[in-house]
Amino acid sequence: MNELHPLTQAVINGRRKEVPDLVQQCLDAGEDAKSIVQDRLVPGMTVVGERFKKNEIFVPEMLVAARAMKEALKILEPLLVAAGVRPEHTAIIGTVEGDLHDIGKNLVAMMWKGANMEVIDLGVNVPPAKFVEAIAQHKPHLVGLSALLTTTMPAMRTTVKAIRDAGIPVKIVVGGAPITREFAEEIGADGYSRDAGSAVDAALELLRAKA
Amino acid sequence: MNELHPLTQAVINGRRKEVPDLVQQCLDAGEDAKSIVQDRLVPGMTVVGERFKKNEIFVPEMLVAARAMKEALKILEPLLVAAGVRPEHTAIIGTVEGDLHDIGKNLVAMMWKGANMEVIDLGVNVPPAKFVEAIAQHKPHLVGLSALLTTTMPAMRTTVKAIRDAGIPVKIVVGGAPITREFAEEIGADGYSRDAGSAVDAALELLRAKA
Amino acid sequence: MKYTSLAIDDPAELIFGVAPHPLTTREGMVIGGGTVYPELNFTLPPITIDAAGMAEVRRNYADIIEGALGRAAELTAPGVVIEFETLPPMTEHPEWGMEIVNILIEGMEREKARSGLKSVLRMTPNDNREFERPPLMRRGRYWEAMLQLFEGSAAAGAELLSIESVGGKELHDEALVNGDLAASIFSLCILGERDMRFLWTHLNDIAKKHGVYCAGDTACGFGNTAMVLAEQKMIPRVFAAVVRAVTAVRSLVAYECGAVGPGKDCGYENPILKAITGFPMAMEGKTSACAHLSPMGNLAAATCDTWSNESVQNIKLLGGMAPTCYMEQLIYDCRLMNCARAEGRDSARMLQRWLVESDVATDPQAFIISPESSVELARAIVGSDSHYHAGIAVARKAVSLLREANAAGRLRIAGNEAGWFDTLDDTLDDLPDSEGEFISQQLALADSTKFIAAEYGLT
Amino acid sequence: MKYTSLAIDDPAELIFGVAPHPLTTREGMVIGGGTVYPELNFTLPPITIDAAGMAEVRRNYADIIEGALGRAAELTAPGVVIEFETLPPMTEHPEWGMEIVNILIEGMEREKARSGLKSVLRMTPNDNREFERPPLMRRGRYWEAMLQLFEGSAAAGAELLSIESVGGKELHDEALVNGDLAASIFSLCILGERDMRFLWTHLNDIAKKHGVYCAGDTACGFGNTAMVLAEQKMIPRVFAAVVRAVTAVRSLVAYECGAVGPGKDCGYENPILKAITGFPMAMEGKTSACAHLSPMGNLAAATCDTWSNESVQNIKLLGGMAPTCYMEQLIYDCRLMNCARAEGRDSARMLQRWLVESDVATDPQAFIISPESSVELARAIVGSDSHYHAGIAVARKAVSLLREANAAGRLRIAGNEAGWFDTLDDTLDDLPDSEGEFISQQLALADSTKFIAAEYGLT
Ligand code: B12
Ligand code: B12
Ligand code: SF4
Ligand code: SF4
Ligand SMILES: [Zn+2]
Ligand SMILES: [Zn+2]
Ligand SMILES: [Zn+2]
Repeated sequence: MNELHPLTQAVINGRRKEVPDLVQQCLDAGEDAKSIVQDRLVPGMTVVGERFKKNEIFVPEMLVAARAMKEALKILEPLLVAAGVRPEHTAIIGTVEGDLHDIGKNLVAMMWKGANMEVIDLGVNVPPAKFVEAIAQHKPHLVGLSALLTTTMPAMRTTVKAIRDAGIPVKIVVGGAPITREFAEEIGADGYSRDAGSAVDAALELLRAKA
Repeated sequence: MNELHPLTQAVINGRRKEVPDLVQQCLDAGEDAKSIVQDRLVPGMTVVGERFKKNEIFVPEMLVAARAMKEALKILEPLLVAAGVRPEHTAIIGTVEGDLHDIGKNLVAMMWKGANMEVIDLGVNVPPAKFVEAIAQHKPHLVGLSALLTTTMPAMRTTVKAIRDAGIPVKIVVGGAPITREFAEEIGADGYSRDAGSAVDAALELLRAKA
Repeated sequence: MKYTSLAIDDPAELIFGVAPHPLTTREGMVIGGGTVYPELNFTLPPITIDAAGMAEVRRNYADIIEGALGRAAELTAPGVVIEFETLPPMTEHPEWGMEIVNILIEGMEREKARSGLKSVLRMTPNDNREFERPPLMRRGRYWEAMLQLFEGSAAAGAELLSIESVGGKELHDEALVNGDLAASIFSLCILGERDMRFLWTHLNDIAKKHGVYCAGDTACGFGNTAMVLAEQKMIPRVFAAVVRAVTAVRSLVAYECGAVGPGKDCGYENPILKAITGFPMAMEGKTSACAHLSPMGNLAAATCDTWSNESVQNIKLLGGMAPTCYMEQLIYDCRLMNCARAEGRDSARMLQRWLVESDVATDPQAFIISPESSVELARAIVGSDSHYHAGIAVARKAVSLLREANAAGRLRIAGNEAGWFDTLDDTLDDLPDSEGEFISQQLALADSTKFIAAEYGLT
Repeated sequence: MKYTSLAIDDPAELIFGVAPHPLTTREGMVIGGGTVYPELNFTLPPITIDAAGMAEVRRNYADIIEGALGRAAELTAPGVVIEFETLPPMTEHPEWGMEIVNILIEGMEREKARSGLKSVLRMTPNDNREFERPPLMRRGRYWEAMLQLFEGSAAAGAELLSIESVGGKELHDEALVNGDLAASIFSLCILGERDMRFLWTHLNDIAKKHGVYCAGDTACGFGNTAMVLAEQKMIPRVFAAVVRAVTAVRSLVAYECGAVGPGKDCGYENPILKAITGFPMAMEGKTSACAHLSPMGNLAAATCDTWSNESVQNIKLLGGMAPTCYMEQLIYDCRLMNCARAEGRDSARMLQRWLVESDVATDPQAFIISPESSVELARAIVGSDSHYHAGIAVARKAVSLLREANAAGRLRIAGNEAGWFDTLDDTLDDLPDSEGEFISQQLALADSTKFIAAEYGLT
């Protein structure tokens, strides 16, 4: 395996405290904020994501890495904003109306963030109108809907319909324990994934298709 | 309980051999064929049907009664035909394409016959076109479709559609182990029943609604 | 009769997990060698199987095998039997059936490589011969396609061959709803026996050629149809129980032609066959409630070597896809039996007894396949000189066992069923001793539009 | 602490079917008195619950109760517990919940009249307080509506009151995904304890008023969330196992406030509570695979007094509607346990042992609720002087039991989990002895947008 950059390694190991110095070193060495994110941080989270997928580590370890990455972003974000750089993709995510389950949704949000997407989390029990409103406001590339109750699956259908009716072009990906690929197709979603690991692939696939 | 007519009683007890004489006595006493059917035979089968529904007797006993009734009809049918009398209702029944299960369908046919319907049984593995053809030919009031396989449920949908597309007004009732009321509604059937006992009620209800 | 004595004559030895003649798979699972294995069977949710739908069909089977084996590995199952029972179009178009066989075998190999999980495929092409009516039993496109699928799957690595063959069934449904035991014996012991012999001789050739096993058949379309009809209160339970006893005579023929087990799950007659042949048997009971309700949910496990769920659609339950959930349930059932067995013979025997006591008094069909009854019924069969006589003998034995148990209060029988004992005995008394005479009688009564005598070698 | 000693201190006596303090229902079912009863729970297929949809909702519940009880009667169950766990709109609109309660009670009475089947209704309104975020725990429309539904159903004849209360959960999900044991103890033993005491004091008043029983609560949103996350490999199993042990401290509070069992099915901490209180407990395991997979499918049965399927949608399986199929499976599971019990103490003890041996070595969560571990953990709790200290003590005990078992090879732990023992012990070592200090620490760390300290009587 290739030698990894110390910053990448620090993210992987979740050594949060070392991160600010390492970021500073990169900046001092003339790397720009965008390439630090893309070439140092994201590869770290990718390794972590892979390890998680292979069941080598657990979510707590992954969150430690995510927090280390956040530490870096704290420094880099003002620079990115100043340079007019935004994460390549924006996503909105939420649990549909009537449903309070959010652990699964939160994990998906975390994975998406790890893949360097900007994620706006609308929380739980989100009415269709609120999704539509947020889409109009943030113009995301992707919307993620979560439902864990069989009795809120109809609300997922209603939400997809409301978004389509609003006429804003956006890819919708759905998930949650009772959701199947068939149901996703039936209600007109663009994508489905059965767990957080594959949620990143599902999102990237849709975003590529779009591009 | 009221004293039952000896012919009615013979049907109930399945005493087939006594039936011809008893029918002859009725005819000799001036009863016409139609009223013998309606007032002597059908009430017998109704009692048998009730006993069956209450789990007092089994199908074999019910079939013995049905055979006794058939014995009577053998004598009465020519008279009915001569007088231009037909059973009040005609039904067509069959198992849908791809499906060979027929015990359930046969029991429903038997129960419908017991309720004095004329029943044309198209057998098993019946393609939609054959149903449509038979409907055009026999002009039934009712069509019964049976399916026992989850993988022939789509064929049931196709069959209902073919019948509707053909534009002949007829009531469709469906059944079989994997069929639910929801599915029946979804594919546009008029009725559903979950067992042979209630299949008669389901049929009569639809036929009354029609009348 | 090939078998003239019993392989197991002590009911205590007619027990789960152990068979006198165990069977070893290529990967080293020893069925009947001391471990009960889960046997999973599954089917499609409501979708159409045609050329256009095959992509979805494939996806279903791929998901099923991945999910179910993944769970089996997590629960460290000692090995699993996967049964692929085809749906009609998959036998009619053997190339479709083979696509799925390959998907399953690939899935099994992948899991083996990942986690070391052992598994073996039981291939059960469905018997389409009835699609023509009256059916051609020994020729025609349905027969050809079916053999082709057997051959292809044996070559592809399906190590256990099974079928739920339909020979004789054309007349049996009628026999059941009429409560006609004579016609039932004709269907099972005359027509069924001849068809089984013809069919299984062919299957044995295929198995030999590819170095795989003939596992076994089931008189499902007879005995289980009776059971379901009895469960629905359409026919008396005592009649269904006697029919079950007679089905053993038909299913036995597979073993006479070279099958070595494990007998097919839905053959509730299997305990009788295990006593006769000593081969391991699949059974199903409470954990096949997904496929049909049963009056012997525990008792059926008392003698099993693999434990099956019979069939479950690939639909989503709250806990996961249904085949995965049922895999879990089967594994826990097996773990319990294997724990008792691990503690020794006496412990296993104790659990066997509870499994039996759980149901034996509650239903005549349960009673009839208890280890005790099974051994007696088996004895009636091996003591007969022909399949016809075996059918009569086992039916007579069944009636008398039921009668005695009822009289002794060891069995609960509904009030409207008791009269059936005399009816059944009368029927048996009236049967001629001569098989030829019986055949002539029945041929005269049978609906000739429904079956072709020549297809059974009768004329 | 109300309980300072154990009701059961011998693991052999912590066994299915028998509790030191059994409970007798109006119809004479004696739960914990020697018979294990099936407990059926069910839910809707995908449909909307609103005023327009209520006709279909009603039809579903009417069909469920008719089908499932009909089957229970056919299988001559000695009695059944029916659990009605509401879905959110049914608690939000208590009049909808009450419609269903009445449908169920009518169905139960009808079956009783028809076949004599005994049954009892466990009413479990779901806890909607979280719908407001941060939640109001002691007031507001969700609280009012919930109490109204409890009151109404007790009056209508629901004899067992239960809930899966959520107090403390606002912070616990976060604790789980962070693997943060300190935050977990804060959620369970500080926040949870206070909310339970408030809530169950109210429920006890309702129960007394209507002459019904407070049955019990479960830390489902804590312990089962951990279990599901561990099953999905999101968090380590050893961590989930330690959290399970701590949940017992929270669930205990219901009994301190007057509950008498049977404890709620999904409370896998129930064996610990049975050891402490001597009240009967519901459990669920392999036959709740329809609702969630489980690493202790058999072991969970070792100590149960009612045996549950947790939840199944009213969808059609090949064998019938799913609730009916699951009723059958539960009944056979219970029959086996009751057979062993009927043979006497030693036999029951033997089956209990196999149920335990089946799973105990395969998973830390199974290990932690085995009768042996449960008694030890129970002892750690009753030996403590406060719920906070009990939480620490039971967690410490759990870690040490797991560590020893792993070292002795009596328990298999995945390679990437072993490091967690030290992490957990370190966390426990760092906890202050003073509850007040702990509370201040945790309040400082907690996300104040997520919960309102005053709703727990903390300020
Ligand atoms: C934890 C839990 C709870 C917790 C919720 C905590 C929380 N903050 O979320 C609590 C205790 C509060 C709870 C409450 C209830 N619950 Co609950 N709950 C569960 C449980 C045990 C686990 C869910 C979970 O978090 N899983 C772990 C996560 C990681 O998995 P996940 O959610 O499936 O998410 C993964 C994927 O689905 C996917 N995914 C999820 N969302 C999305 C979105 C996108 C865009 C994508 C791409 C992917 C994706 O990726 C995720 C990560 O891999 C399930 C059981 C089960 N088998 O699922 C029941 C379950 C969902 N609950 C159920 C019920 C009935 C309820 C209650 C109604 C209980 C009651 N009567 O009081 C209430 C309802 C509250 C409400 N209004 O929503 C039932 C649902 C039955 C039904 N009819 O549908 C279940 C199935 C339990 C059961 N077996 O009966 N529950
Ligand atoms: C008997 C039986 C057979 C017999 C059929 C005999 C016959 N002549 O019908 C045989 C052995 C031939 C057979 C074959 C097969 N079967 Co089959 N069979 C059954 C079984 C055990 C019982 C069906 C039955 O007769 N029940 C008794 C009758 C009285 O009940 P019923 O059919 O439900 O009918 C009642 C009601 O549904 C209703 N009703 C029925 N029709 C109608 C119509 C109307 C208009 C109305 C109002 C009401 C109504 O009233 C009836 C009387 O109360 C079921 C199991 C089950 N749980 O149902 C499987 C079952 C239906 N078979 C199954 C399968 C898979 C098969 C095979 C494909 C097996 C194989 N792999 O070889 C083949 C397919 C053959 C084919 N192409 O159709 C599966 C279906 C799985 C799936 N994917 O859907 C089942 C569910 C078994 C299982 N548990 O897996 N089978
Ligand atoms: S009932 Fe079951 S076992 Fe019998 S033919 Fe049908 S699928 Fe096969
Ligand atoms: S997981 Fe089961 S037990 Fe727990 S809250 Fe949800 S429904 Fe209730
Ligand atoms: Zn079968
Ligand atoms: Zn089968
Ligand atoms: Zn629960």
